[in-house]
Order: sequence, then structure tokens, then C-alpha cells
Amino acid sequence: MTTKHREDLLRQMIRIRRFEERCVELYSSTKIRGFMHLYIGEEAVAAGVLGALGPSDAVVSTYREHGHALARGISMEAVLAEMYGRTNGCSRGRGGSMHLFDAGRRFYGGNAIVGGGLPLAVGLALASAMRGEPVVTACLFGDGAVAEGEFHECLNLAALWRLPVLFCCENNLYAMGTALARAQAETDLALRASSYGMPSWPVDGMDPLAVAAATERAVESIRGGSGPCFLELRTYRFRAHSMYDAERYRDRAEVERWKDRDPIPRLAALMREDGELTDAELETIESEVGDELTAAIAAAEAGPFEPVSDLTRFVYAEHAS
Amino acid sequence: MTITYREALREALREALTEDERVFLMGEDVGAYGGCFGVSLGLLEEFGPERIRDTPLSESAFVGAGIGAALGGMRPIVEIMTVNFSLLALDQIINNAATLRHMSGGQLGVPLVIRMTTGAGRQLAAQHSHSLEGWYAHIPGLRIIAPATIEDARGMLWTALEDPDPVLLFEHGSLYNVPGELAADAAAVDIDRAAIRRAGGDVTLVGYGGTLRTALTAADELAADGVEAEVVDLRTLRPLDEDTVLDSVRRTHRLVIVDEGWRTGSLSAEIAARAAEAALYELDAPIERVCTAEVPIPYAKQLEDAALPQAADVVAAARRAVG
Amino acid sequence: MWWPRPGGRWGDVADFLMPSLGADMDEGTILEWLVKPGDVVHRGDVVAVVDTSKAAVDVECFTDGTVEKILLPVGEKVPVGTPLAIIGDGAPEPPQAVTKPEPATKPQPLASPPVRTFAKQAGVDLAAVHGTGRGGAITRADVEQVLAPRARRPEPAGVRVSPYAKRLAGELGVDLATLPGPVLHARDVHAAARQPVQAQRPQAERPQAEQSMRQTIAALMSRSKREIPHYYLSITIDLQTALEWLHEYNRGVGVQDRVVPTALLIKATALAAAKVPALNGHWVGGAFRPGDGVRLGLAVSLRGGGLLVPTLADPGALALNEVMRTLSDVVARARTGRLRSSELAPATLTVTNLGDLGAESVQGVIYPPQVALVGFGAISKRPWAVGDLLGVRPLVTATLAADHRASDGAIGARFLDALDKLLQRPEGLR
Amino acid sequence: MTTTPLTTERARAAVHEALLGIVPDAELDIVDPGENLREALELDSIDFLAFVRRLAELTGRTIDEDDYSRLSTLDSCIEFLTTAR
Repeated sequence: MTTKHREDLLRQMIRIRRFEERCVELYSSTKIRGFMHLYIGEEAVAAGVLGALGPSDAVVSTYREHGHALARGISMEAVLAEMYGRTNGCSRGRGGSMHLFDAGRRFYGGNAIVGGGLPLAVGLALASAMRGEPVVTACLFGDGAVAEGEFHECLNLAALWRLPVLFCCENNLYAMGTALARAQAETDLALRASSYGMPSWPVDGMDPLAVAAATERAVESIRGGSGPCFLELRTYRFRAHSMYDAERYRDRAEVERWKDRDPIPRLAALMREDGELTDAELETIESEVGDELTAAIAAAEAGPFEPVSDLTRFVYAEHAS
Repeated sequence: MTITYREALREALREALTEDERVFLMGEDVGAYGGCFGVSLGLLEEFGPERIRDTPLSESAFVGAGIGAALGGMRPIVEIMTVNFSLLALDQIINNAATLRHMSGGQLGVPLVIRMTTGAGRQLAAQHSHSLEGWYAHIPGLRIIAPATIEDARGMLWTALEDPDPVLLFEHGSLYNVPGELAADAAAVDIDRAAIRRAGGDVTLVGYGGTLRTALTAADELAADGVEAEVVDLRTLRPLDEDTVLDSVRRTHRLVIVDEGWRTGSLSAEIAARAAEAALYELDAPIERVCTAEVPIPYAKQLEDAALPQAADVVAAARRAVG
Repeated sequence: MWWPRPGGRWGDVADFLMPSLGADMDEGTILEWLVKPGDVVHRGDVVAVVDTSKAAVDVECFTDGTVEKILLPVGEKVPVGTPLAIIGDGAPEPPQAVTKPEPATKPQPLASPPVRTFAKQAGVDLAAVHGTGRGGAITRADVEQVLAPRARRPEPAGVRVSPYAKRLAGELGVDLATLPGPVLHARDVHAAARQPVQAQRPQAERPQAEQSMRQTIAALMSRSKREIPHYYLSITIDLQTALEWLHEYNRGVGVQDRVVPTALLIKATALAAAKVPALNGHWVGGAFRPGDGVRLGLAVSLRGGGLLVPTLADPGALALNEVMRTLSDVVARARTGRLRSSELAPATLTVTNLGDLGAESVQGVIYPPQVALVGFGAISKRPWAVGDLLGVRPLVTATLAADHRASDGAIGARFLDALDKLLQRPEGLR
Repeated sequence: MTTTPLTTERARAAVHEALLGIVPDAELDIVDPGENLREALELDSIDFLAFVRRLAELTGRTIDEDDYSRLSTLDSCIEFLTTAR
């Protein structure tokens, strides 16, 4: 893996982290409303998985998708303006934090129903297979989705029809407040996926290099026509499920233990060790990300609101206009 | 030429598969079995397993896959065996198909057609006799159509496929064997307007799908008594063609709605409400509704008959209205 | 969170506000302060525990500084955005501006809660009500006093009226209070509008409802003359050819199928109306709405006086013997009070034929919302110039009364001309 | 077709029945037998035609349009019906 590649991963993770830290502040001051689910702690997955995809590949995501959207190339302005409910948001202010879309980047949301995105991914893959396009559809979902019927229906269907889907299960150990072991009889999710007859393997989701390597390998196999693959990305969210919660379902010591494995300082340290990163370079990255963020906030603040007279647009296709 | 409703649907499918290579049919037993109700019989042999896809019993997965494939540039036709089973795919239909365009600020569209059988009358008991199209008609983002005639069975599918939004096509189970005349040059029909299937000046009978026949039978009986009923076939349940219904009410001043859904919170309630909102001062008698009794559909014939709207019920309601 | 304090020192001092901690949080309660004045805090430090009514949540601050003052004690519930503490650089707090008291709100009128509720339900603004109660308090009666003039004229007690009937009554000027219940439909209103008086029985025996029908027709005709600028055109038509043809026709059929001249006049009128559609229809909402086909109202005189106007659906489209059959049927049933609802549907043009009563011509009053009425006088033999000679011919005077808002005289003349031409070629009316 | 002339009584009964079919509450006893029926009973042309039809049915007489003038009063009706053709 090249230095450039590692630096890209580091920069991507820092972008996501700083972006979301500001989101907390903006939410507290009621600039952002509704539900907001933070990704802090899981950045290695977004940077690693999304970084391994090509522009014609498709992505289906969940409601904890700020990181996925940013890593897919949607601008900070478009994501933040969406959370501000402005027309320069990536869904024109009609989706909010949980429903980020970008048709041009083949980013298909932003699905807030747990497990609801899997059938879409299967269908997108079916379309590309029927059209003979060498395209991979990456479907990101959490460990909670494994308990849904749609998970099993979709893994079976994708394997049965050998569809080019990359199932990426971000196992952060909690479905909202329910620990994996309290919801699943068999907690080895890769093992369960393998029962549907597809290559499945667990990955250290706190290590961006491991995630990137595993994804590249899976994508190559899928593009070669071997059918779907399943990655269990073992990771952890450092913050509450949604903005704030009392976190009565987990031990603070557990959170601290996982914070020791924070992917950002971990990769930065590794790169320093290998002589690939200096403090000044890190400072530059932080400062560039800070500038990008400042500009995004200004643009979101300045973004126009959709007029209420346009309320009922985009329910059906708009013909002649 | 005389063909059945089933054959008209099959011809429509065959035409769509022939004319547009993006079109494919997917659902439970649509291929090797020939379709639970025989609609797709022979299509597997003609178009092959890539385009006539048998699916596992995974309604949510294959309906959602239809949505995904539509996003990905295909024109899928998904068959759900009956409306009852569509409940297993409700999440995909309502949370995805109906919302993606809006949630994405107009970036995405779901040009998908979902066909399913609806309705009772064949002694299939409580889990295979629902008429839930009214439920679906509640949902913005969906278009709901219900062909009641041979011509519509033949012509609605193509128009639905051309629609850039998800269309749910409801086929009433009692219609499949009904024969009728179809012009040799029958082609696509609009899915925007209700149709007046019989003109009359004394009372408006509104029906759709399976209840159109009930309404027409009732109209014949009423005519024998000198009461001329106008029969409106809704055809499209969402968006409702309110104008056609209300124009008829403005002529007849009396409204009887025949709906195989349950009365409470039903499509009939919606139509009655709209008549009250927009045509109250045209009404010369209380609106009458003939709906299914508020009971899960029972198996025994006499009970099922008693539960469902019958022509005699419609005649009685019309007589009350005409006074 | 940090927020620049109005009037404060920008950048140095900020209020720490009650944060929004979730989509459903509007207010919160400080459960515990984890800092005290003088403490140094950093961005990300947890400074307090807030009860959101769902859970106790640690809240953090977003900048570095020194806690200057705790503004909100533990246990008090405040809305999101309320200042909770002042965090600054440790300098003394600037003097607070004295906040102006809220302007006194307008004193509320004195009224008991039930009266307030009643007024609210009735949509009465209490400020506009004069109180007559103790100390000027507003009583229920005071509110009712305000309401009284607004109240609409009550409908007849115990009688239910269909909405359409109610609307029609308004349009046709029928007083619903005069009609018998228990349920009134459109047909009752139409009947009332067209059945002014039934003079068969002596006045004294007439039921109350029938007497009031005189009032009804009075209202309708008054409205017509008040609202409709009538103009009148007449033509005298030579019926010699028509009556000779009819005589021959009747000779060829049995007594059951004989046709009277009125049938010819009706069919000719309907055909003429189809040719000149500007006279066939309704004046509604300030505009002429052409009729959907010709529905001909036929004024049927009742023996002993009185009038009914049943509607014939498009007699122009019927064969003459059908017109005659319909005519006999409708007239018989009109006189026995057994008209069908379809015969009470609104007509698009009315014909009145007073010829049998001997009148020479009829200048009728238009039935609103129609825009024309055709009156035929008696068919009588009169001198008539035929070529350059004077002959005796059966003549009829047809008079058109028309609404000048909807048409002009030229249109009316065209109609009468069409009528004449039709009657000169009776075989075309067969 | 020739028919046997009616007796005066039968002719009167037929005229009364035909008229009462048109004007059910007509008080024929107080109608002057020489008065014009159409005026006395306010018969229009349609009523009169109905009267002619009923009279023809009741008596079996053929009544042509040219005969109408002979049916103007109660007396003339009876005379018409009691006269052989």
C-alpha cells in the first residue's frame, strides 16, 4: 500500500471525524434537527470500503451515513446543508441526516429502516448483471440488520442469482442499545453469512488498512463474476446511538477500551513510525479540513430554503417543465 | 376477438417483454409453474429464465430487488401472488418505492410495476381474500390502478411501465376467467381517468376492479324499475379522478359507492368525503356505501356472500338514495 | 455550548445554553452541575447532567474558558436555548442591562369560563361584547345577543332538507318553510317552483302548503322579473300546411295514435332550440351555460287554474307519434300529481301554450335560471295575405321571451325564423 | 263498419264515463247540456283527444277528426252517438 493511499485514508477519516464533531455542536444549538446518528469511531470502515470502489459502482447505506457520504465524494457543504434543511443539501432538504442521496455518485441513501437497504442493493446488482455491466454494489448495514428477515432473504437471493453485491456489515456490537449477544444466538456474523454460500470473512474495522485490503480483494472477486461477498467489519461507535443517550446499556470502561483503538491516532502513529507523516503534515491536513468545514458551514448557513409552495414536489415525476 | 381477462394480461406482458428489453417479470412461481393464476403461462418458454424469474418466497427481497433494479435502469414487473403476501413486502413498497423520489429531492425515480391479485369471492377464507388496495391508495408516491375490463387488463400494463413512478396493479381474482371482446388493434390505455361504463341520470354508482360488475348488474336491475344509474369505474385508485366522479354526482345528485374493502377508513370513505367536500350542495340524498362487512372473510359460501357487496345490496342502496 | 451573549464581550464571554439533546427535546432540567464558578473548562468537557424527561444525559461544552456564573439552579426546567451559565476568561461580569418590563397586555373582558368556552365555540370575540352582568361581566345572554342577528333563518322544525334541495331552493326562490316534510329532496323544490296554485278545489279547502305555493311562484316570478332583462319578439305563423298535413296524418292512424297540433309545435320548438343553442341553457354565476341537449319544460295548465312544468327530454329527437305519446302521458300524470323525478329535472327552455284558453299571444316570464320561454297563443282562423290575395288561414302567434344578458334580439329573431321554417315543412317533423 | 246506434241512456253513460276519466271530479250534473264541454271542463286539445279515444273505446264508434265538431256539448255528443252512421 502506497504512502499516498495511507494518507488518503488518514485524511478521509479526519474529515469525517471533524465534520461530525461540529455536527454535535450545531445540533446542540438547534441548527440541525431531527435524528442524527454519529459515526465517530467507525471512520476506518467508511474510508476503507468506499475508497476501494470505483465511480460506476453503487452504494447503499444506512441512517448512520455521514461518513459514507463524505467518503463517497459528496461534499461537506451538500451533506451539511442537507442537515440544515436547505436546497443546496444533497437531497434538497427533504431527507435530512438520515437520507443523504447523490444519484450522480450512485449513492442510494440514506435508508433509515434497518435492513431496508439490502433488497435495493440486490436489485441494483441484478440490473447491472442483466445489463452486463462490470459494476459492484456495496451495501452497508449494521449488526442490527442481521436480525431482520430481509437480511436472510437478500443474502440468499444474491447468492442464488450470483449477483455482484458486496455486503458490508458494520458490526459495532450494538443495535441501538441492544448488545449483539443479547440479540443473536450466534454472534459470529461472518460465519452466518457463509451459510448462504458466499465468501465471508471478518475484518478489523478499526484498522483502515485492513478494511481497504479486504474490500479490494472482495471487489476484485465480485467483479470477476463469482457472486456476492460478505465482510463483517468489527468496529465500535464512541458516541451515543443518536446524538445523546444515557448509555445505560454499556460500560464506560468498555468505551474507553475501544477508544484506545481509535483508528485515526493509530494510523497516524503507524505512518509516523514508517516515516510517512510529520507533525507539520498532520497539521496541514487538520488545517485544510478545518478550512473545508468552515466553508461548508458558511455555505449551509447561507443556503436557501425550499419555498413552502414547493412542498408537494418530488412525490411523482415532474413531466414537462 | 373474445379472450379472457387472464389472456389479456398475458398478452400485455408478452408485448411488454417483446417491445422493451429492459422489462422482466419476477415473482413466486411465475416461470416453471406458469403463475399461480396462470397469467404468465408459457412466458418462461418464450423469454427464458433471465427475464421470467422465479424467486424464493422472499417477498421483501424480491420486491425490494425490483425497486433496486428500477433504480439501476431496468423496467421490472414484480408479481406478488396475492395482496395478502404483499404485506411481507410492505416495508419495501412504502418505505422505499413510495419515498425514494421525495427523500432524494427528485434525484431518483422507481419505474416499477407490481402486479398482485386482490379480492374475495372464491371461498379462500380470511388470509387470501383481502382487498387492501385502498390501503395502498393512501400512500403518496404510489400510483394504484385496478383494471376491471378486458380492455384495461390488456392496455394498462404498458402505460404503467411507461410511468416513471411505481405503479401497483391490482387484478381481482374473480375476473381472470371472465371473457370479453377485445379489439384486434387494442393498445395502451390511459391510467389517469375514471370511466363512465354506463350513463344514467338518476343515481351514480361508483365501483372499480371486482365491484364494477356488481355495480353494472345492479344498474340493470334498477333500469328495469325505471331508475337510470350511471356507473363510474374508478380505474385508477391513486391519484383518484375526482372530477369524473363528482361530475357524475352533479348530474345525478345521488351517490352510491361500492367497495370490496372494509367500510372503516376505506377508499369508499375517501370518495364519500370528497363528495361531501366538493359537491355537498349537489347531493339530494345521503351518500350510500356498500362495502364488505367488518369481519375477516369467512370460508363458508353463504357467510362469504353475506360479507361481500352484492348487486342486491347496491340496488337497495340506490333505491334508498333515489327515494 | 457557547453562544455570544447579547451585549456581552464577543469572543471573551458566552452563555452556556440548554442544549438540544434529541429530536423530541423541547426543555430540560439541570440534574447536577459538574463545575462551579472559577473552574477552568475545555472543549468536550462534561459540565452538567441534564434530564431530558427521557434520560439523564451528560452535556459537554464546546470551548475553553472559566466558569463565571451558574445561572440556573439544579431542578429547574427550562426550554432549549435558555442560558444556564456564563463562561468567560475570568474577568468580572459586565453590568447587565436592565430589561424592560413586558408591555401590559390588554385587559381581558370579564367572563366566566363557561361563557368564554361558549363564545369561543360560537366564534364570538369577547372584546366586542358588551357585558351586562355584575361588574360589567359578560353573560351567556350577552354572547347570544351578538349571535342572534348572525343566525340564519331557522329551517322548518323536524324537516330535513338535502343539501342539493337547499341550494336549489335558494336559486329558485322557494321558501323551504312552506314545504311539507319529513324529508325534502330536489324534486319537492322543483315541484314547488312549478306548481304555484292548484285551483281545482275551493280556496278555503286548500291546505296551507298549497296556498304557500302561490307565494313560491310569486317569489320565483318576481325574481325573474327583477333579475332578468326580458326582451320579446313575436311572429305569426301560417299553420295551413301543417294542419292539413296533420289532418292527413291522423286520417291514416287509429284514434290511439292521433296527434294534436301542440305536439307539432313542441317538436318544432325543440328542433329550433337545437339550431339556436344560445337560447337553450342556463344563466349561472354571471355567465351563460349552454344546455347539454334540449330539455323542454312544458307549462301544463291545470283545470281550474294552476300550472305544472314537467320536463321532456329532447323531444326533437323523438318521432312525432312518440312526442305525442310522451305528451299525453306527461300531461295526464302532471294533472294527477304523479310526475317522475326525470320529468322534474331542470329544463333548458320552456314552452307555454295558452292557445286552448283562447289567448292570442303569450308574453311569458322566464323561469330562472333558464334564458328563454316560448309562448304559443291560440290557433285561430284569421285573414292572411297569400300572394296578393287575402285568404283565411289558421294562424298561431309565437312569442319569444328571452334574457338579454344571454342573447340579443338577432338571436331571438333567428330562432323564430327557424321555428316558422320548420312548421312550413311538417313532413320534416314526422 | 256500421254499428247499432246506442240508446240515449247508454250514450249518456258512455259520455259521462269518458269525461270522468279525464276530469275525475267534474260535476257533470250541473253542466248545462248545451254548454261547450271544452270550456265548461277546461279541456285542452290533449284532453279532448283523450276524451275522443275513451269514447271510441267505450262505444266502439269510429270517431274521425271531422266528427270533432259534433262532440262540442253533452247533448251533441249523445246525439252523435245515438245516430246511426
